[in-house]
Order: sequence, then structure tokens, then C-alpha cells
Amino acid sequence: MPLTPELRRSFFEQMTLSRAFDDQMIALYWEGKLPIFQFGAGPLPGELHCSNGAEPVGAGVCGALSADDMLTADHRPHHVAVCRGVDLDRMAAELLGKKTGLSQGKGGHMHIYDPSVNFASSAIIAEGMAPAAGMALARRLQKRPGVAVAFIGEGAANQGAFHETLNLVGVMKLPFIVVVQDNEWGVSTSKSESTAIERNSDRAASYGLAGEFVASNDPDDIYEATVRAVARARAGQGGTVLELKTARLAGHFMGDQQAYIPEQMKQADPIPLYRAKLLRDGVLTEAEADAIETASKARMEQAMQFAKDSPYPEPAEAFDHVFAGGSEASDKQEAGAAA
Amino acid sequence: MPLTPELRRSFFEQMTLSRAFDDQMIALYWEGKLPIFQFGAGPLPGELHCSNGAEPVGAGVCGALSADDMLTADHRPHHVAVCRGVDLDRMAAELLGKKTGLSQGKGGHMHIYDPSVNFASSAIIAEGMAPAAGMALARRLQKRPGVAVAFIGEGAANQGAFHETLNLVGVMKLPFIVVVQDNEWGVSTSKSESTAIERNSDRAASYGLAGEFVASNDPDDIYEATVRAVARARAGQGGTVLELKTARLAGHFMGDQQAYIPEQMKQADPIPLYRAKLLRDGVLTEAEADAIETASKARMEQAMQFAKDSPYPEPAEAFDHVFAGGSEASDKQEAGAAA
Amino acid sequence: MSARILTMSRAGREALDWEMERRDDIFCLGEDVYKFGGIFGTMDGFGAKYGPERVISTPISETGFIGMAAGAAMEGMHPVIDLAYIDFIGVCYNVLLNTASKTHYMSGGAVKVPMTLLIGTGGGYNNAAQHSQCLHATVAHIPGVKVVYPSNAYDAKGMLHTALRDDNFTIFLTHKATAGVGWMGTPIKTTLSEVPLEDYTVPFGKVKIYREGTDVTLIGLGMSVHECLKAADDLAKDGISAQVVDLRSLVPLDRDGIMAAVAQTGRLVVTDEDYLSYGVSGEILATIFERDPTILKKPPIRVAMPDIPIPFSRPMEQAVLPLAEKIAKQARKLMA
Amino acid sequence: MSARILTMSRAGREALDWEMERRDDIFCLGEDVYKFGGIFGTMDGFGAKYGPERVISTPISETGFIGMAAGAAMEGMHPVIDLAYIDFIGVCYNVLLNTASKTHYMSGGAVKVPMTLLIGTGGGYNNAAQHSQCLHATVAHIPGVKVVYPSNAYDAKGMLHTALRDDNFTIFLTHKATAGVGWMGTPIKTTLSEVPLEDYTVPFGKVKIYREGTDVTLIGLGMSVHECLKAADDLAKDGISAQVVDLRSLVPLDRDGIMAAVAQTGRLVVTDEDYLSYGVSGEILATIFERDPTILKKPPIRVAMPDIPIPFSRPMEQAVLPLAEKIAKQARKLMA
Ligand SMILES: Cc1ncc(C[n+]2csc(CCOP(=O)(O)OP(=O)(O)O)c2C)c(N)n1
Ligand SMILES: Cc1ncc(C[n+]2csc(CCOP(=O)(O)OP(=O)(O)O)c2C)c(N)n1
Ligand SMILES: [Mg+2]
Ligand SMILES: [Mg+2]
Repeated sequence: MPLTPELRRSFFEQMTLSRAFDDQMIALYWEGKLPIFQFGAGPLPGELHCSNGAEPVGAGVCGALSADDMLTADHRPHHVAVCRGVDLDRMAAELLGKKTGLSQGKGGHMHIYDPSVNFASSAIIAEGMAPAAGMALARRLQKRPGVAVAFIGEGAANQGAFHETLNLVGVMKLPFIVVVQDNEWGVSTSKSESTAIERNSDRAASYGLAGEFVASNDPDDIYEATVRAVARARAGQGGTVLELKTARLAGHFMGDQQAYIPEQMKQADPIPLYRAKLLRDGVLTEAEADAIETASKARMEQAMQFAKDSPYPEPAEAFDHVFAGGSEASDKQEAGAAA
Repeated sequence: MPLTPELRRSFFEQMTLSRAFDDQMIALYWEGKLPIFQFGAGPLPGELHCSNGAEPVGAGVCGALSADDMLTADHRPHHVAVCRGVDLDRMAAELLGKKTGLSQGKGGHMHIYDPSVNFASSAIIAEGMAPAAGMALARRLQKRPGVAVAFIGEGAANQGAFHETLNLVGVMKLPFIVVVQDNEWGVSTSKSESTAIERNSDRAASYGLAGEFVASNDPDDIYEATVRAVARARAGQGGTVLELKTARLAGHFMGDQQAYIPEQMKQADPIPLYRAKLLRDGVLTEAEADAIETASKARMEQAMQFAKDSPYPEPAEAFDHVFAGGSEASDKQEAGAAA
Repeated sequence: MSARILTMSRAGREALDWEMERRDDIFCLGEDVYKFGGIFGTMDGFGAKYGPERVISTPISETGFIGMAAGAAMEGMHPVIDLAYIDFIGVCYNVLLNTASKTHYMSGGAVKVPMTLLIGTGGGYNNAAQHSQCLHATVAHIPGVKVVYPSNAYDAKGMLHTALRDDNFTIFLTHKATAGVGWMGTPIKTTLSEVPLEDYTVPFGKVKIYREGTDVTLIGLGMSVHECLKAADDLAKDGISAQVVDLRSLVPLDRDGIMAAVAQTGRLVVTDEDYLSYGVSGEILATIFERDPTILKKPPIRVAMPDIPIPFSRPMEQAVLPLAEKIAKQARKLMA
Repeated sequence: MSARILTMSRAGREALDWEMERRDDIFCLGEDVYKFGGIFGTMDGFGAKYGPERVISTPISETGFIGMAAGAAMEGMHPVIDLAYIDFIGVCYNVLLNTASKTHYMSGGAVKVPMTLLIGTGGGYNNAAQHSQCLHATVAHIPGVKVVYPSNAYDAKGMLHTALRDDNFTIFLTHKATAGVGWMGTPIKTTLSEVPLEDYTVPFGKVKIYREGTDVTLIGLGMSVHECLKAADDLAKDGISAQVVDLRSLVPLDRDGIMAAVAQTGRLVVTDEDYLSYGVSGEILATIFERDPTILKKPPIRVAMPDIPIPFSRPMEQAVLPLAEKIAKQARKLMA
């Protein structure tokens, strides 16, 4: 699909919706955590890694994928999930630990699963790489189409799973893309401190894969690079390491003061930049852009309301879903803490 | 040091000594294992991975190292150990599980340690990579010289530890060399089946390291490539991925029938080739070459005799060396199997 | 239908072959499985029969290929993975600990991960500290994975059918000495069974009473079951009647079955080739202690691998393994 | 000399600082340690004080940098590694299981691996299944590694001095809720102690009696010690005198100390935030059962994390944690 005005408008819609998701979650996160900060307090407890600044990645990559394709994301999954079309209400409810959440409150924000749109995420660095490749293999065996896309951070590219998976993808010529989101930081460690070379896309050569690098954090450019990678994958030409320069505007997680970031490394917000670009290109008027931003916020308010209004799971539900088809954990409940 | 005739003669000495080690161990290995094969039977039990064919790697690389340098080898350590000058008697005794062995019988052939020549080995694939890099780091912190050299197989280059370690070496600019011994096989799996690209030395670019490839399985060429890598390391120019084409003439381990190796992939024995070369170059006469081979066999026979004549450890010695400075395992002995 | 005497290796192979013939969702992967058929020959000849698409020899990349298996399982396949030695879990433990075992739960039941991981355990053949471990307690301590451990051919086939039809991640352990493969010498008699030709399942979570007895209960798993049987033979010479119980399954664990068996004799020796502390032997004792210690006439005794790395040399290794002689000695103590 | 009330975090930091000031062989490494000072602030300010050569922020390559630490230790250094969450052991387990723990043994004592691995454990703050585990039994099951687990500031400092002066690989665990770091809220009172300014060591392998009591013994480790203390307060209101025992050290395990403590009350509740099965609680019960079950008047009770992945949502997580209320309830059962 060419980069039509409709598509670009939808990128803007998705980016603003993703931003609304994060902004509203951030606001809620601080409830109950001030003046004394504590991960476990308030209506949205636990660690929270927001995607502010990375929305172009979600919009641009997901825009180039089809319903068949399979995605795995990492500890920072919101932008990908929102742009993939994961059920917004149930995702919001999951972050709040509610019964109506995607995982009925068992997963939280680092464990977002929505099989209806082939979306999964997990919290161990680079953990999603190999499963994504396996999903691609499954489809080949099933003679069903589908490209697998693993989203990781630039910090994750130094984890062993990155290497092992990419070599397997190369050997098996799997339809696979790893999206390396280079936001310059892995917690407080800069890419240059952690990575021996400048670009992970250059590492593609180690595996006989294609490497592409997009420097702009602009969804149009990301889209077009992804379209090329997807085309290669569908044509049986193998995998791609797609490295995308992006931004991390809300710290590593909530509570990160980011004192370690020097002034010259402060990052630009891609949403106003893209808005200005679309206005410049005549794709949107000021009024249309405002309307989209307003609609995104409203949609997210609705999801937040759904989440807040939903009940918590019953304590005993903790024992469900240990195993598919009935939990053999039951004998242990008696002996254990549930007593 | 230039490639002098003396040095080349010493390569031949070491290669033949290493071969004598393996040949005599192989002969002993089959004692007690025929007609019914069983890993655990006979005077030399357990798995045995011999180095036949890889001697040029041991001779050429070790010839370029100095006493300061540190080596880690893998499950196939004999050729490196012999060429490094690990105590031959005690190594032989270790393979036989004797009290006089390097590890007093606790290690066996995959766990050869001789700190007096900075030699270590271990049996999990790619396990020696990161420790070698750490040894190099220790020396830097101690302001003592020393290059670390990790010996692995080409199969190990697809293990996560390879990637993580090389990136760390690149970031920290450590004096480190990984010697990738490409014998074309990882058990029954050929390099082309396991590795997405032809040469692991090309993977050096992923880590800002130098990559060198030597195709000849000739100790002279290996020596010279190693000299270059060592010079870079000592000059603070960082690490090298040194891939060496070599041979595996005695199967993966004893008992491997190697039916999976097609005729055209049969490998040449480097020892007669090197002998012929030295004769051609006038470095050795026939008589001298014969004398060296005879001396090597005799030296190994002596080591074998030492090993055979040595006593086994006492059963209760199993409980020693669990911890340095006294074993807290003792309270468990009482409760456990030692009862 | 007719039955034959088979090794565990051949029996397991039959189950996998039966399922693969009938189901497209099963495929095999692991190092050297295409040419070598897996460490226990469970996939012997499958390369030729099913082709390289369904019998995949992988690089030495355990995190990669077991992680891929988990992903394929999430996408509707049932992968069967060969991980030769349990000592290698160190390089792929995250897939076991956090991915394959927890995804079903973390997704609130939305995602299933049906896969079977075949792993060899144990020592006794002088393969030293990094190739002789059992570590079954390590994997059984992970919530969300079933861990089974047949010790004879009949169970091997039936439990593998069960695993392959289960919608969960199952770790299927086999002690190397029990499998009946070439490189371990003549198969141990008590591992061989009459195995029906047709398919059948053996349910997880039930202990098996290998031998009835009235004086003392010997509990084992994997190879130690066979050491218990040997010990029982020896004890019989002294007129001591030993019951031998095979745990067979660590998750789920048949706590009721253990209680019932032990209650029949009132004396207990638990054997385990895995390290003593924080392991299976402790869990068995704890279960009895918390449920009803009065079923025992005397304090129970554990015969397990001490908490030491496994030594290479034969005299040392033999001294620390939970062998029949030691088991019989402890049983005699209980009878004194 | 004078002492101050410190958190575990500050106390641990003092020990490490003292040793680093005096010894060249110690250096620190881990993710973000240079700028952030480690998950518990044990290296807080060390970046500025000791420089990037001795306080090394690493890439997210746990197999790489912990393996490097092991190699540096073999070459005469004593690395101190920060591995924030024990849930991450999955990506570096081989270094723990096979390298750092076994090299001394496999080399017949020729090679030493002195290193200290600091790891955070535990949940209770809604961080879900991959960031809330304890897994202390998993690491304690490995032979060749010492595993210690202070639960208060005094022990944190003294045991860290001990670890840093030990020639072996020590895993030094701290439950996140006990450390007294900013992101976990107000420090728990019972984790704070008077901490001497000077250096001192606390030996490994000795239980600590936190509170004397005559009716029932509550055994815990890490965070569950503090839940036991809370339970003991509550029980006191009913006139029940509860003794609270902190294991402090899993390897070596003070089996004699456990026996002596439990014998004083004859009633036992063992608490553990790690998964119930194949863990610490079983080992404690087994030890008493095999040594002398008659020291107990009633069967012991375990209050542990059930064998399930840890749920994110607060009502579910709170329900499965071994909290004071549950502990007190079980203790009352024993008194009934
Ligand atoms: C194996 C592992 N190690 C460490 C962590 C802790 N951790 C969580 S996010 C993170 C930084 C990740 O950086 P990057 O991959 O660049 O992603 P970003 O946070 O920048 O999106 C770290 C170290 C983890 N979750 N898993
Ligand atoms: C992590 C791990 N996986 C698997 C093995 C089993 N194994 C031992 S040697 C070997 C093949 C190694 O091939 P390569 O690295 O090329 O060395 P070579 O044997 O050819 O010298 C395998 C798979 C192991 N020891 N460790
Ligand atoms: Mg990043
Ligand atoms: Mg090889």
C-alpha cells in the first residue's frame, strides 16, 4: 500500500491515541505515590515503562503489517499494542489489574497478550525474539501466511537471544523482522556505552539478513522501510534487522529522574513534528489535527473509565490458568499460602 | 618472533606430541568397551573428544603467545593443552581419573586446568568465552600484561555467549582473541547447516573487532595470523575473531561412526602435510622428522605409564574442594549419600 | 493386541511416531536430531521418514531454538524438543523459567504453549560435573510446567502420548542409564517392559508401585527406582520385604499416593540422584511430616547425591551416587 | 565506636565501600551501576568515587558480564556483581550453575573463584510474574555456591564483609522490600538496625533468633522474617509467645541451629515467599523429620508462595503472599 494521505492520517490518529494512553496512565500512576514514592502503591502499581516518543515506531511498522502478521513486544509495549489495534479498554483494564483486563489482571503492563490481533509481550530483555521466529516457523509448517515482527530496544541487541535468533532466522530463511528501537538509552546506559558499533542494522550481515536504518523517527519513513522488509519476508527472501532511531521522552520508567541525560541529548517529541509535517503537506488542517487529538484523548478517557469501573478479580482466581485444561496447582494450594 | 626453522620444528614436535596423546588415549579408551560399548566402562571412562586433525591450531596459536597470556579451551582441549605446555603426566593422569591428575581426578578430559600455564577448559559450549574476557579485564585492572585467548568450535559461534562476550570485548577494548576452530562439524551438523554465513571472522565487524581467516590448517599460517592478532591486542587495538579452518579426524567423540560425512568432505591429516612441507623446506630431514615422531610417542608413553601407575583418589576425597578454605558440604554428607 | 518387550528408547519413539503420523501440529527440533534421532533415539529414523521440515537439526543455540519452539506452540503447533543433557539448561533457562511456563498464566489463559521438552539426566558413567547432573528439582520448582520422569518402557510410551496430547509445556525427563541406548551398555532389565502396539496414555501425577512390600518403602525416581529395586532384591535375602515406589511425575506430584504407599510399611527411605538439599527428597519428607508423621514408625532416611559437584573419577563418583548398597544399608537400619 | 540506625542498603554500601577503599582486587559491575549505584544503592556514589574502571556499567549481557566476572575472579580479582532481579537468572544461569560454582571443584582446588553476586528477590509490589520471584531455592540447590540472605541492616553489612573476604562464589540475596530504597516506600522498621561504624563480619551458616518465644517457632528468610515478626506481635495479643528465626544463610544451612530453636517451642510454622514445592520450606521440614521429629508436638505447617506464577493484580498477589495474617492463623491452629 502506498503512503496515502489516509494512511498518514491514521498514523497521526494512532500516535495521538498511543500518547493519550501513556499520558493518562502516567497521571493515574502518581495517584497514591506522592509524597512517598512506592512502586506498589496506588491504583496503577508496579513498574511502568511508557512509550512517549516512540509512537512513530508503532504507527509506521504496524501500518505496514497485515492481520496475519505476528508481533512480540517488550517491557515497553504500549505504542505497539495501541497501533496494532489491541483492545484498548481491556488493555487499560489490564494495567489497572482488573478482571476485564486482557489477562484478567494476571499480566499487568509488561505482559500484554491479545491473540485476536496476534500480539504478545514479555518483560525479560530480548525474550520475545525467539518466540517470534518460532511463530513464523509455525506458519510455514501450517502453510499459512504471516511475517513475525519482534520489537526490542537497542539495549536488547547485546543479549544472546538476539544473536541466536537471528542466526536461526538466517539459516531457516524465516519471514522475520526484528525492529530495534534505538532510543539511545537502556535505563541510564547510552548506546555508545553498551554497543561496540554504531548501528545494529549493520549486524544483519552476520546472519545473511538485510539491514535497514531509519534515522528520522518519522512514521512515513518507518512505514516505507517496513514495507520493504515485509515484502522481502513475504517473497521468501528472509529476514531484516530494522533499526529505528526513536525517542524516550518519559524516562526509563516512572520515577526515573533522568539526571544522567545531558542537555545536548534531549530528544524531540515526534508528535508535534509529524503534525506540522502533515499540516505542511496539506494532509490535515489545524482543525482536523485538533479534532484527532481530542478524539484520541476522549477515546482513551473512555477506556480509562471502563478500566476504573471494572471490578478486581477475586483473590482465589490467582489459582486459575496455571495450566490449560484444569489446574494441578490445587493440591499445592492446600499445603501452601492459600490456607 | 619470526617464523624461524626452530619455531617450525617446535610446531612439528608439538603437533606430534598432541597426536601421540590422542592416539594413545584412543587406544586405551577402547579397553573394556568392546564388544559392548558403554561410556562408563574401562580405564578411561566418560565421553572422549579427541583433537586429531586440529593440532596445527594448538601449535600455531600457542607458538605466538607468551607465558603471561591466558587460555580457555572447550570440550576438545587436548591439542591446545599439549601445545600450551600443560603438564603432560598430570593431564594424562587426569583423563584416567587418578589422584596425580591435574584436578586429582575430579575433572576428567573436559575439565583441564593448569594455572601454572594459565590454562583452563570447560564443557558447556561457548562457556569459556566470557571468563577469558574477564581474565583480560583482571589483568588490565591489575596493570599486568596478558592477552586472553578463548578457543571454541565453529558450532559455538552460534551460542549467545559468543555475541555477548564479543560485544563486551569491543566496548571495553579488551586484549582478547577468540579462536574459532572451524572443523566443519558440530557433532553431525555441518557449518552450512548451522551458520547463516560462511565465515565467523566476518562477524567481527558486528563488534568493532578485527577478523582474520586462515584456510590452510597449517601452523605457519596460523602462527602468523595469531602474531598479528596478539600485536593488536597488546597495542590496545582490541580484539580479534580468528577463524581457522581445521580438521576433525577422529569423529565428534569416541563411538561416533561418522556415517553422515560424505566422501567429498573427508578431511586431510595436517601432520603428514606439515612434515612434507618441512622436509621440502629443508627444515627437517626424514631422519629428524622420524626422530621427533618417535620421541613424541615415547614421551607420551611415559606420561601414560605415569598415569597408569598412579593411584585412584580415595572415595571420600569427593567431598574435598567443594569450597575453598574448608568444605561446608560436610553437614550434607551425613544426611546424604555418603552415609 | 500384541505387545513386545521394548527399551524406553524404542517405546518413546513409538509414541512420538504414532502421534506424528496422525497429526500435523507435531514437529521435532534439537541438535543433531535429523541425522542422530535425538539423544535417546526418540526420533530415530524420523529424518528420513518425516523430512527436514518436521525434524529440524538446529545450531547450538538452545535459547534460540527452545524459544522458537515456545513461539511455534503459541501459534498452534506442538513442538517436541530434544535437549540432550539437563546440564545445558543453564544456557536456555529463561525460556523454561519465564516464557514457556508462564505465558499461559500471564495471558490469563488466552495463550497456550503446548510443547514437550525431552531431556536426559544423570550420571554414573564418569562424565563429570557438567554432564552428569539430574537437576530435576530445579525444573520442578518452576510453576507452570509439568515435569514427568518415566523409568520403564511402558510408562515412557504412555506418558509421552499423554504429554503430546496435553495443552501445556511438559518437561519429559529420562535418566540416561535407563533409556536402553547403545552408548550406555546393556539395558537395565527393570527398565524393559511389555509394550502394547497400540497407543495408550499413562496419566501424570500418579505414583507407580513397582514392587509390593510390607516392611519398608523405598521411593525413587528415574534411575534411583532401579537402584531401589536392586536394594529390594538384596533386602529380600534377609527376609525384609521392601515396597518400591516410583514417583514418575514431579509436577503434578501424587502426594496422596505417597501417603498411601508409605502408610503400608511405616518405614521410608527416599532416594534421589539429584542434589540433596532443596530438592525432591526434602519435598517428600515434608509432605509426610505436615500431613501425618504418625504413619512412620521411625524417622525417614534420605539417600541422595550430596551437595557437591559430581566428580569424574570412578571411585569418587560411585561413592556419592545413591546406589543399591547404600539404600539397602539404610533400610536395614530402619528395620533394626 | 559509635553506631547509627541504617537501612540495609546503606549498611551494605558501607561494607563494600570499606573493602574497596582498602583493596585493589574488588571492582563492581552490572547494568547501570556507574550512574545508579546498583538496584539497592550498594554502590551508590561509587562511580564518582572509584571511577569507571572499578565501577563498570555493562550492556544488558548477563551471560557476558557475569561470565567475565568469573574469569576475573579466577585471575585474582574479587568482582562484585549487581544483578537487579533474580528473575533474570534465566539468561545467565549457566555461569551460576556450571562455571562460577564448579570450577574450584573441577580443578581439584587449583582455581579459586572469589566473587559476590548481589541479587534482589521478591514481590509484593505488583510487578508481576517476571519481576517478583524469589527463586532462592533454585540457586541454593547448586553445589559449590554459598547463598546468604540477610534481612536487616546489621547482618547486611556484616555478611557482605564476610562475602567479600571469602574465597568462594557467594550469592548475596536481598528481598527488595527489605532494603530500604526509595522506590519501595518507607523502610520496614524491623529491617533497620544499629550499625557499627567500623567493619565487622557476620559468619555464614548461623540462624538468628530475632525474637525469643516459648509457644511456637516461626521460621522465615528475607522478607518473610518481617512477616513473621508482625505475626508474632499479633499472636502476643492472644498471649501466644512466638519465637522468630531468620535462616539468614541457605548454603551453608544451619541445621543444628534450626533443631535447637524448634526444640524450644515444639511447634513450627515455616514461611517462604519462594514457591512451595522443592524449596526451602521442604528442606527445613525434612531436616527435622529425619533428625528428630519428636521435638515437635504437632505436625509443622508451611506458609509459602503456592506453585503458581505470581499474579499482577493486587487482590490476587496479596492473597498468595505469605503474609503475617496467614502466618498468625496457622500458628493459632498449632496452639488450638
Ligand atoms: C535479561 C534482563 N536484564 C535486565 C532487565 C532489566 N531491564 C528492563 S528494561 C532495561 C533496559 C532496556 O533497554 P532497551 O532494550 O534499550 O529498551 P528501552 O527501555 O530503551 O525501551 C533493563 C536493563 C530485564 N528486564 N531483563
Ligand atoms: C550448551 C551446550 N549445548 C550442547 C552441548 C553438546 N555438545 C558438545 S560438543 C558439541 C558440538 C560442538 O561443536 P563445535 O563447537 O564445532 O566443536 P567441535 O566439537 O567441532 O570441536 C555439542 C553440541 C554442550 N556441551 N553445551
Ligand atoms: Mg533503549
Ligand atoms: Mg566443529
